[in-house]
Amino acid sequence: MTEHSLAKTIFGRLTWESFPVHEPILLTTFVVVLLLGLGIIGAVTRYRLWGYLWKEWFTTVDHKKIGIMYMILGIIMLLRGFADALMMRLQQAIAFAPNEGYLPAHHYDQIFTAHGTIMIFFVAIPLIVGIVNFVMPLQIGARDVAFPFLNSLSFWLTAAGAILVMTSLFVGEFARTGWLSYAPLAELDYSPDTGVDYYLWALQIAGVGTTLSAINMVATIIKMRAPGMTMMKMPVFCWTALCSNVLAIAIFPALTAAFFLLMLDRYVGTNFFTNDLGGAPMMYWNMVWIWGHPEVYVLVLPAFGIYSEIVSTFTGKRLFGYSSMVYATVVITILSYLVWLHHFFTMGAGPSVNSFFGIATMVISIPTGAKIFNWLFTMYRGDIRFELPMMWVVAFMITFVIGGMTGVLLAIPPADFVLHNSLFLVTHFHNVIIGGVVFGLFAAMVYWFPKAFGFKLDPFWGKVAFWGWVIGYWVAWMPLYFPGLMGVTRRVRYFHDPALQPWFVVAFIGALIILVGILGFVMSIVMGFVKRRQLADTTGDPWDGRTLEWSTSSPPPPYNFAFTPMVHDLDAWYDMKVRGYERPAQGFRPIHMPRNTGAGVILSGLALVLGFAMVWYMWWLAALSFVGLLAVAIGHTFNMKRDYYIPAEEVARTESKRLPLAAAEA
Amino acid sequence: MSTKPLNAARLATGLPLIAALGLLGGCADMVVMNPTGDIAMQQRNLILFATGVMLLIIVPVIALTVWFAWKYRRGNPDKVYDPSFDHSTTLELVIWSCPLLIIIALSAVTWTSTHLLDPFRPIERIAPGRPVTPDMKTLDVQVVALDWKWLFIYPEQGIATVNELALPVDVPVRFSITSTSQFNTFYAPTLAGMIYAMPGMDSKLHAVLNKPGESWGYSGNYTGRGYADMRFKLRGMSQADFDAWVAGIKGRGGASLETASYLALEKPSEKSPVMYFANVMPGLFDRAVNMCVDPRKTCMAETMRRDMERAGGHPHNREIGSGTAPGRGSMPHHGEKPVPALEKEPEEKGSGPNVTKPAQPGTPGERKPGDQRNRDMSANDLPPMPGAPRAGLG
Amino acid sequence: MSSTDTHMDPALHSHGDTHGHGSRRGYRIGTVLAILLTFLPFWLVMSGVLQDRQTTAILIFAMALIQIVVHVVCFLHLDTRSEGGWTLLAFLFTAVIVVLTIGGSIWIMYHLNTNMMPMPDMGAPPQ
Amino acid sequence: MTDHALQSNGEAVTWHLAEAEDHDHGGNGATILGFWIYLMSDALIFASLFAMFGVVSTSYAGGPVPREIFDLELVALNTALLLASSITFGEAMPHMEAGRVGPTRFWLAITGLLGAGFIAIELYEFAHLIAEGAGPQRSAFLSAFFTLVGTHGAHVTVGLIWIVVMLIQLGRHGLSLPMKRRLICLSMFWHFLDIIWIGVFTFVYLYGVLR
Repeated sequence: MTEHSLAKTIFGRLTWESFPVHEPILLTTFVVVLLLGLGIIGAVTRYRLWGYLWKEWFTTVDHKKIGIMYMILGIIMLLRGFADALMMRLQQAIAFAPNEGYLPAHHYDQIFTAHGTIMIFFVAIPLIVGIVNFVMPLQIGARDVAFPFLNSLSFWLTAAGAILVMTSLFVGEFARTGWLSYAPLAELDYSPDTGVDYYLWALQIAGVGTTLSAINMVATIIKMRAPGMTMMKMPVFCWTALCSNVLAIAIFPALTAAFFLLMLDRYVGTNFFTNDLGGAPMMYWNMVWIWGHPEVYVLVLPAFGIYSEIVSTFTGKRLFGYSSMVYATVVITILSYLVWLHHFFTMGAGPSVNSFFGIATMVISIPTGAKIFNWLFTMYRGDIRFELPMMWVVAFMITFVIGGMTGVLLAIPPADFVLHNSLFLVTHFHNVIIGGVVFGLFAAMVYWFPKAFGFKLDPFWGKVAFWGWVIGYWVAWMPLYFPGLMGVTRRVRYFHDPALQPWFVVAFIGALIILVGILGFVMSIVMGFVKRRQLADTTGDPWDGRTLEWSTSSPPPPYNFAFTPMVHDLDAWYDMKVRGYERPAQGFRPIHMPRNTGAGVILSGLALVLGFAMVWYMWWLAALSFVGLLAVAIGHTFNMKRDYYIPAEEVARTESKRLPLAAAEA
Repeated sequence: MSTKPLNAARLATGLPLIAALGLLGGCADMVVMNPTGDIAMQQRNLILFATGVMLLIIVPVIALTVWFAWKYRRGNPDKVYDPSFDHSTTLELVIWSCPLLIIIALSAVTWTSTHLLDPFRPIERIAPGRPVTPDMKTLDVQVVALDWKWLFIYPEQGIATVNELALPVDVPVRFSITSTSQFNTFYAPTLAGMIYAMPGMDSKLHAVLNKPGESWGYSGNYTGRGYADMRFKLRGMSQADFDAWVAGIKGRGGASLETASYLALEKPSEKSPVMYFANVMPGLFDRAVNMCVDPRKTCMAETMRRDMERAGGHPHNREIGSGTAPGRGSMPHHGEKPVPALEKEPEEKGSGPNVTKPAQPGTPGERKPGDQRNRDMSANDLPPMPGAPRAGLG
Repeated sequence: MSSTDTHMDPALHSHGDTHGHGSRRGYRIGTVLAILLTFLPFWLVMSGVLQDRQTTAILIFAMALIQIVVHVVCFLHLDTRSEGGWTLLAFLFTAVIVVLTIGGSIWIMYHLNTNMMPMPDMGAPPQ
Repeated sequence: MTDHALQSNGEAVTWHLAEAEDHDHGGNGATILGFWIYLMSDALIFASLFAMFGVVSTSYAGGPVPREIFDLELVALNTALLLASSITFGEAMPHMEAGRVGPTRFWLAITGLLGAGFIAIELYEFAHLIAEGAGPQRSAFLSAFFTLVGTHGAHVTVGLIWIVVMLIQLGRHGLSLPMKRRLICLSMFWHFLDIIWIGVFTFVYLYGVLR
């Protein structure tokens, strides 16, 4: 064996060429990331925090901490995804023929692929899962989720996927195929490089995490509700979380299968989505959209739940039409599975197929419309406190209905024949994803932040974040419906018609305003931390809340509730407050809790190595990490010491600490 | 083309009313709103109608949101606070039935219009009140999406063009659309919207152009590096002008599209100029659809026919158990398929570079699948093509 | 569906019942049916007793469906009571999704193929 | 439904529940349900693979057609092995309920052997096909066939590993509560694989040869 092929056997296709030393943009980013990383590692070492981080965070099975870690992951990835967005906006604002802008196709194509992939898989999903993880068990009065270890594993698998995507920035390159990596473009014929492999392995690993997490949440909601909390006394957020996770379980298999088959095409040479030898590339589109459309509802349903909770709290009223809200959620869950073809109306199916899926799509807007009205009539005759979360809700309602309208427009096949794949479509889904999901996530973060950390976010910077996002969104996106009507297609690197430039300049300005919003949000956390004494929440109920999570302290103790609460009515905590509930001060018992474990981190680390090895064709490393995965997974089943008891005295001590505080507040 | 900076500045304020105005006003450059083809015109009318119907509910909802938010704010002393108001059967009936009614209306329109405007269905009128009569001749245009240019074949005229589509006005046109490697979208916003162009598939689009004039058509589906330049000029002209245009291409002589020149043309290239071919090999489009322009390849239909013979089936008999419905199949010539990753020899693994420029600009147009040099499928220079004027673009 | 019962459910006892001796008879019946429903389709196809392939095809699909139900009921002990009905609900939901995924995909792909795939010329169908 | 009436009749309302000492928290009660839901999602992966197979099941691309390559006698033997293993697993379960470790391990081992036989035959079949030039790269139909059947086989292999692990752990821990729970999950997994196989032999093999 020559030296060369020895190196190839060991390092696969990883060569010196794989590092972006020629590329000023990437090199600068790399240096900055490196310095930041070193700084963080240095600080952690300096303050001897490794042990603390490992024991309290990395190995934790506490749903609250895992939820918070999901949020941190989501926000970090949001910064990356948004940096991509800014670069695209700048490119499109300046690139008018003959000027081709500052990004060559090779780079620009990676950026829009990474932007879409990251924003959906590593921003929206982790943030939604994080919120559900943190809030839902508290709302149903549970001590933890059904499978605490699985929860930790799910998070770390998602994180491993995110790390793999980030690695592609500096080692090799990311896919240049669009965020769903359509076949046949993503086949080995046309994308022989590492990009699509990074994409597939990152999403596959993260997808396993998301599926496991969804199973976990569904089992938790079904099995672990507090006594007395029947399904129809469950907070709406839990209902939406249930439906969203049921949907996730139902759809992620299709995506996993599609990616698996594409992987086989690339690694084994099968012919599923190839042009030749009988392959059916259309089937790839079909399978990813079986996942893709319901996925929108996986994201937006919990957001709907968030709006419901917030509207109810800040209007001081029970949610209008609770049961119709629940039915609407369930109906959306089922219908969303019936509409996937509308993503490829123009592929050439017959008119009956097209109109069936078109009408099914429109039908979804009925329960969605009902939801909007329900929020509206919750506000009616309410006593609305315009705190930040409520402001987000109003901004959502006004923005989202427009996205809904353009969505119905796109659901009419003949209209879609002119609007499909244009900027109109891109604007539509940013309208519903930002206006629906992102606004909801920010509302949720502001709303539940004091519960998680014991102090509110800084209100001034919170308002900066709010106005930055809302104004920025409207400036950046609403005008872009018009280039769509001018026949401007998506993913175009530069334009030939100079008359288009003003639109894209405005869009770039809008993106800068959103940047202000993002920085404002980061500042609201920083300033909130600085002013944490002023902004502290000592009662555990800073917003005069209505659901069970506000009945415990902020932040909640590891066991959430010293006593399992009994539920007698919807809005259980409001009910308790009205009826003069008094917090028990004695009679504590030992509490049975799951024990921390490092297995989740180790398994995910091995999965990361496996993914990396497969991307780079280092077969020996892939085999090694696969065997390692199996061994650790089996080894973990031999660990029977998975739980422990918090002694009654410790519970009493923890509870007594907060009692005087609460008393002082009252 | 008259977007003024003023227009953008006004829109920067982001008022949805402007949106409505823009839609209804039909600015000159909103081609989707101001098309020149009858099909696209019907599609536009549908958009306007649906938007109008939906605004019936969207506008009140936005207005109510603002109004309730203002009226029931905590600081307002003149409001009724009724925390027990959380259910009203009448109201819930209303809020479910309002969207329901609108959707029923839209569904009816959707069902009929989808069938009426189905791209596979021959058109029945060339303009409102002007039905297609039997003596009208339909113009056939065959479209092949190449990387990254559009090839238009006029089988009856025996000519072909690249990146330029000329159509006589008021003549029904039937497009047959396919692609050689990627999924493209044949998108002519002024004419009739879009339909995917896919390898091994023959999509149909029926349309008619009503006004002479120039506009642009695009590929609507991202296909890789040269995508931004993959567009064609759509020229509407009178029948006489069209005949002259055809004759001009014929008269040019020399350049002809046959197997060899097609295979050369098929190689990826960016920023292709407009090209004219005075002769086209008969049956070229069929071979393109069947992925067998290269004579060494078996045609797809032929493979399928043999498969069915061996499997004992018949394509027109679709009863369960009556044999095999045809599945797609075409054998690539030996060696065309890329070596899958797991079978690569160490030397074949290549490198996974991280640079943002083409790795080896010296190897353009190589279309060997899976080749590292082919990572962009890029070729900035088109292979020499007889009769291709260099300065035809734009 | 009050949650009290499920919440207090000490893990295995309720489930143990469905797996317990009570279902031994169901299990025996299931075994016999499963063997029968496996043997029959193989025999039908391998011996070719029925000349009409369409009937054979329909029969073997029907027997597969029945056998799946037999397995689910007799071996997986799915009934309305286990886990408060949630397993049954999950199963039915999955069944619907399976039908939609497979049926929808094949319907869509069939349409696309008929519309756009070049058909080999085979003459008129044999009737 | 949302009952508004507060029970304000002056009676003390119970607001909380002091835990019973043996209350099994941490999700034990949810394991069976959770595993069931996992099986449902796994079934959907198979549904996608079946859909893929259905779509390309006649895309022979000039390669072999089913009746040329499928050996139904082998498939029948395979099916018999898997069905028998399902039945023997059923034999193990009453012993588990009764807490008899020995017979449980015995029947489990038998199940494992039958499963191993199934895998061996499948590997033989695959090797044979590939040697004949009917490998997964030959046509979309064969790709889908190998993937669908192979994915099922991979699941059975996981089941075999699980059985081995259970045999070891039964020796160590006996039939403790967690062990019983794991056995129930394993039994569900095993029966589930048998159900998938019903689809495979009907849809892929029998129908493939038939048409």
